[in-house]
Amino acid sequence: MIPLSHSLTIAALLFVLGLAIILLRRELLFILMGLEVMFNGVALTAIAAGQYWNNPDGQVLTIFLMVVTAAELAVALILVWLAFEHLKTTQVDMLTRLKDDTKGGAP
Amino acid sequence: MSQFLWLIPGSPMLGALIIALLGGYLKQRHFSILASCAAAVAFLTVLLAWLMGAATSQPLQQTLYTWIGVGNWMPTIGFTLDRLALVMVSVVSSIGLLIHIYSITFMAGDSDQRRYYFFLNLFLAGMLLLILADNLLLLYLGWELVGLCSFALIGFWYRDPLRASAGRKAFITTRIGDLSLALGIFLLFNEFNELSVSVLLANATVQWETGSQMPILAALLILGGAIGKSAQLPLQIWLPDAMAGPSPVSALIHAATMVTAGVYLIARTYPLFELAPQVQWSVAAIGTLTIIYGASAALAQNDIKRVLAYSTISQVGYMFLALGCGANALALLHLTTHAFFKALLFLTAGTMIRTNDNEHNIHNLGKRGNHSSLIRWCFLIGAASLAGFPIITAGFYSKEAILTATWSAPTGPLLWAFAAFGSLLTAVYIFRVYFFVFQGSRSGSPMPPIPAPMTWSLSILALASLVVGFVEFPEGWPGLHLWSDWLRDELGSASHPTLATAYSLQFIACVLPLIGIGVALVLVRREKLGFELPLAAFLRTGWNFDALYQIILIRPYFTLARFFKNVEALLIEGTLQKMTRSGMTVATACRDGLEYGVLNKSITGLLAGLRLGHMRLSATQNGLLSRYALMISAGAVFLLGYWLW
Amino acid sequence: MNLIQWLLTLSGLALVLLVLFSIAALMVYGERRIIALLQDRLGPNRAGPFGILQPAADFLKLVTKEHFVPPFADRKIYIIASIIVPFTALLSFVVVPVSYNWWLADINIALLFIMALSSLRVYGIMLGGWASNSKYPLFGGLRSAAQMISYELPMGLALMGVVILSGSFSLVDIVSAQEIPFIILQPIGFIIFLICGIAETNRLPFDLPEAENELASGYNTEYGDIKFAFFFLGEYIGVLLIAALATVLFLGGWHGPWFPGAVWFTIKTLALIFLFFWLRTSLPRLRYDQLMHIGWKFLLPAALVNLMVTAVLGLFWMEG
Amino acid sequence: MYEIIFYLTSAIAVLAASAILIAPHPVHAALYLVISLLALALLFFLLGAPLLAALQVMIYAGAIMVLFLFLIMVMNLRPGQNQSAPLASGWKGPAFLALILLLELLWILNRFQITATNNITAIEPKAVGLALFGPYLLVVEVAAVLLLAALVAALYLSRKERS
Repeated sequence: MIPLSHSLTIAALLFVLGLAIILLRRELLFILMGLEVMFNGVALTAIAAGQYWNNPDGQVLTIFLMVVTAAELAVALILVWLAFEHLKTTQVDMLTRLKDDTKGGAP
Repeated sequence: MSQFLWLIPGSPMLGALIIALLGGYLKQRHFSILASCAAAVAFLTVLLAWLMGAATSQPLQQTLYTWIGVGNWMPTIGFTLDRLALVMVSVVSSIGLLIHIYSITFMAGDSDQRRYYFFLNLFLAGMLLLILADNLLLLYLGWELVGLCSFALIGFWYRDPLRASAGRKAFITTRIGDLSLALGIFLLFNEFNELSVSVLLANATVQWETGSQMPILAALLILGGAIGKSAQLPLQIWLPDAMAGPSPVSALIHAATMVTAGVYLIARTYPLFELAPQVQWSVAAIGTLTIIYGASAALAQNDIKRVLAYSTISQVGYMFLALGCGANALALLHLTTHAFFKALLFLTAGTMIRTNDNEHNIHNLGKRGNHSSLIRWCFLIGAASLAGFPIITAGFYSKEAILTATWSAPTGPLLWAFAAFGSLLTAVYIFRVYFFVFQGSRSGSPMPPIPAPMTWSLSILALASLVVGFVEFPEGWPGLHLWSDWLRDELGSASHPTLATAYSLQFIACVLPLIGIGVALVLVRREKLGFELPLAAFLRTGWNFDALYQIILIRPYFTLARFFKNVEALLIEGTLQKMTRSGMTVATACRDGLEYGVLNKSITGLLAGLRLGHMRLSATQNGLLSRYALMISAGAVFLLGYWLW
Repeated sequence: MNLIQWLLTLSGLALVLLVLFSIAALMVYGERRIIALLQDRLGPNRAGPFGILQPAADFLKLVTKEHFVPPFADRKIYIIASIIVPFTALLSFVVVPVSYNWWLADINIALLFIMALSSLRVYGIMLGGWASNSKYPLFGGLRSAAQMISYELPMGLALMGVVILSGSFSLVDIVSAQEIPFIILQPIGFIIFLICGIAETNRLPFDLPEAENELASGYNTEYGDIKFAFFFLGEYIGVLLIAALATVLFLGGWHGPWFPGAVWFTIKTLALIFLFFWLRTSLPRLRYDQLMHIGWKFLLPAALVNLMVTAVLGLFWMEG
Repeated sequence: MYEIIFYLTSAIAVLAASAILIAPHPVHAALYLVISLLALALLFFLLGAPLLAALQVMIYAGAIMVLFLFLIMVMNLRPGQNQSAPLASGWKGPAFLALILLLELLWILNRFQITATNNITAIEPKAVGLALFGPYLLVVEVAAVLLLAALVAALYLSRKERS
């Protein structure tokens, strides 16, 4: 049988990988993908825990996780699309319009 | 019935809101109909109250909800309908309805009807709220609403700067009155921590003994508010200029409702005035003085509406006189009759002005000469009732009752003399206008027919100003004394002189108007020949109170302001020069020695440190998303590590 | 799982694969024949008696074509895309019970399994359209993806009606629970399922994505040889799958008075397939916005209402 | 047999996830993500959550990732464009940080040694359904409202600028 700690380690691995993707990749879309990977890591922990205590709450949590990610991603993708259309780029390093203007000039 | 009470102020308020909010979708003609329906609903509810026996039953009470809950003080939106309120509400709503109907045609051509009817309805709602309010806070809300609407309606044609300034003038003078009323309310609240009228008055009569310092102060403050709103002597300058508004507005606001708000307030809080007899006498004194002022000023006016304005001031003076002599019921009676015949006069004047393309001057109106017979007759009835033509007009009964009541009040005969002279002058100035305007007119000339709503409202008002008086026959006469008995328990009864003097007073009261009419006839004929009243110019400008206030109020205010300005300028430069002249060396010494040496270095050092810190911190805001993510995860890692460690 | 069982299952799989391919080939031929007859012309009758070998001829032609991948296309995805479509359709036949004990597998979430695979089907078409790296296939791919997603929703909800009545996801239980075929209890469900099925498999009147006149056969424009055959096959196996599912879920699978189960199953499926072909000849193609309009504003609400009604009735009927 | 499949699929899932790190082209990265999602679906199935496995494939791989691909295709991102190198400069700092986080998580896991494991018993969709509409009914409503909000936001943000 699969010990709980094994599936949890896999979930942790996925989580960290997602974080790494977010930190390393410079594209908006990749950051969203990294986010998805992290969410899936969490989903795996929920399922494994649900299985370990043998009650459906784990799966209920995962369903709601999916609902939240779907809702969040729908809006995020459109924002990326708008950024791409108006600012002509999805490079994170270029999107710095909100930065604090140290020259003291009006933004 | 008590659950419908909210409908009386509520329906005009609702009408106003609908006109304001949904007005965009309605066409011009819908506004007038909607506003009149709202006023009609209010009037019908009042009628329903009468039918359901509100006149005889206990005062109806309805509280909607607690307005502001502060600690244990919970002022509520509550309405009480006792007999005083019932009279006032029926007067206000009936005249309000008639004027709404009248203004359907009067304002037909106007392009800005939405604003007009919004404020008209809001005014009606405010007035009804003021009457029905069971606590002073709600009363004050109605008071302010009425003030606002009168300002908006006077300055309705705001494009003409003159009318706009008239609106502002009205608003400022009434504000002074409202201020003193507010202070009065604060004082009362401070004393009794309670604002509902009945409870307040009960505590006041118990705790305060008559003539002591507190009730006098409170009564004076409330009197100030009443004077401001009812345009009595010190604060009456705004009423003649308020004629800048449309005639139905002047009819509604400056004849029937707003000016009577002060009278209602004093009638409502009369136990307070009884606690301060000196203040009560001063009310009577102010009343008489205003009577003389109004009557004499009206004598010399050429503009028909200004005549009526000054006559309103003097008639309200009568009401204040009655209140001063403790005859509250009679004041209320005069208020009612006055509301009807003055509204009639204003509306007829309005129709005449409209048909003669806005001609206000009575001489030219007279020269033009063509007036329809209805207008002629209505004006005659109104004038007769105003002058107090004996037996047939309502004005006679109410004015005569006040005159007899003043006789037996403290310093009664003196007050009576002034009042009687005032009534003589009233007859003179109103019939002077009548003879000027209608003397040579060939009645029956081809006049454009007056539209139906106007004729209806005029005829009802004419009928009312004849019939209403029969409610209260003079002392000793066979007729019924319905009015005073009905209001006896609520407003107290007036003191009556002995029967003999009463008969003589009544005889004089009958004779005076007739003499007045005769004098008016002679005066008109002489004036047509070019004779001018002595000091007419002085009277025409209303004893040029405006110039008076200009001198005693406005000019000193500006001089004071200028004085402070140069004082301030003087002071600052002065000290600086003084300092520099004597302490120049000290200043330079500390500048380069202390300042450069220690102060500047430390400051610049601090500045440099700040700028450096700023640079470091702003790096965290350089907009790089991944930098933010890195910091977040670093924080998480650090926390986790710390927790694990 | 010893060796023999492995061999048995593998041979069973191979048999089913062969049967499915032959049926698909026959369907291609059948469709062209029937459409021709409905439009009173003859249709293919040259290759073999009555043109029965026509599909074999087509298949051979396609197989022998050069395995060509357009240079500007994204090589890997170009090849994978053509495999996904037939793969998902074939895989979902695993759970379809042909007759009383003729099925490959009976998993308790069979219906979910089928729906999952049908949602994967989108990838095949979308990636196919995108990988060929030219405008028309891209638009074709995007349009069909949007269409399939929006019709997947009502289909799922319509199936839920059946699940409520039968109380389980596995197709075998559903068929055994159908004393009265569910089409009578679930008429709306059946209609919605059929419409969505047509849309899922991009059949007329929903075949806008590969509408010849606009997008030059949509996503599989760049596909020539065996890969085009896969797409083509995938489509027909999809049609077969939808027909089979409809019979299993709504028409009572193998239940039937006289003939044995399998015969009833084939009769019902063939009838439905004939319906598909019939639709192809008679209905005009829908515009894209009409397509979306029907999907979202008509089918989805209808499916939701149907689900609610069955849930309520189911509740009483179950308890009662 | 069972464990082999489990560890194999989890390896696939992790590898696919790490492939996203290096994949130059967004579509390839998206496909790797789809692969890892499908592998996870299988893991869910193996961990006794059949409903979730199907839902994962249907919703995650079937709908969300299609949305993703849809966007990538519409935005027509080509690797040739101003794509910066997959691993931007200065990637050592964050990578090191992620490593520390991993070590911490692992340390937590084996610090709390989870005892024996019971055998995998599949939790029926029926049980999940009962839980979903039993104690968690309110949360279902809230989720519905959330989805509505997202729908409205999406519609609003993506509408064409009319006049």
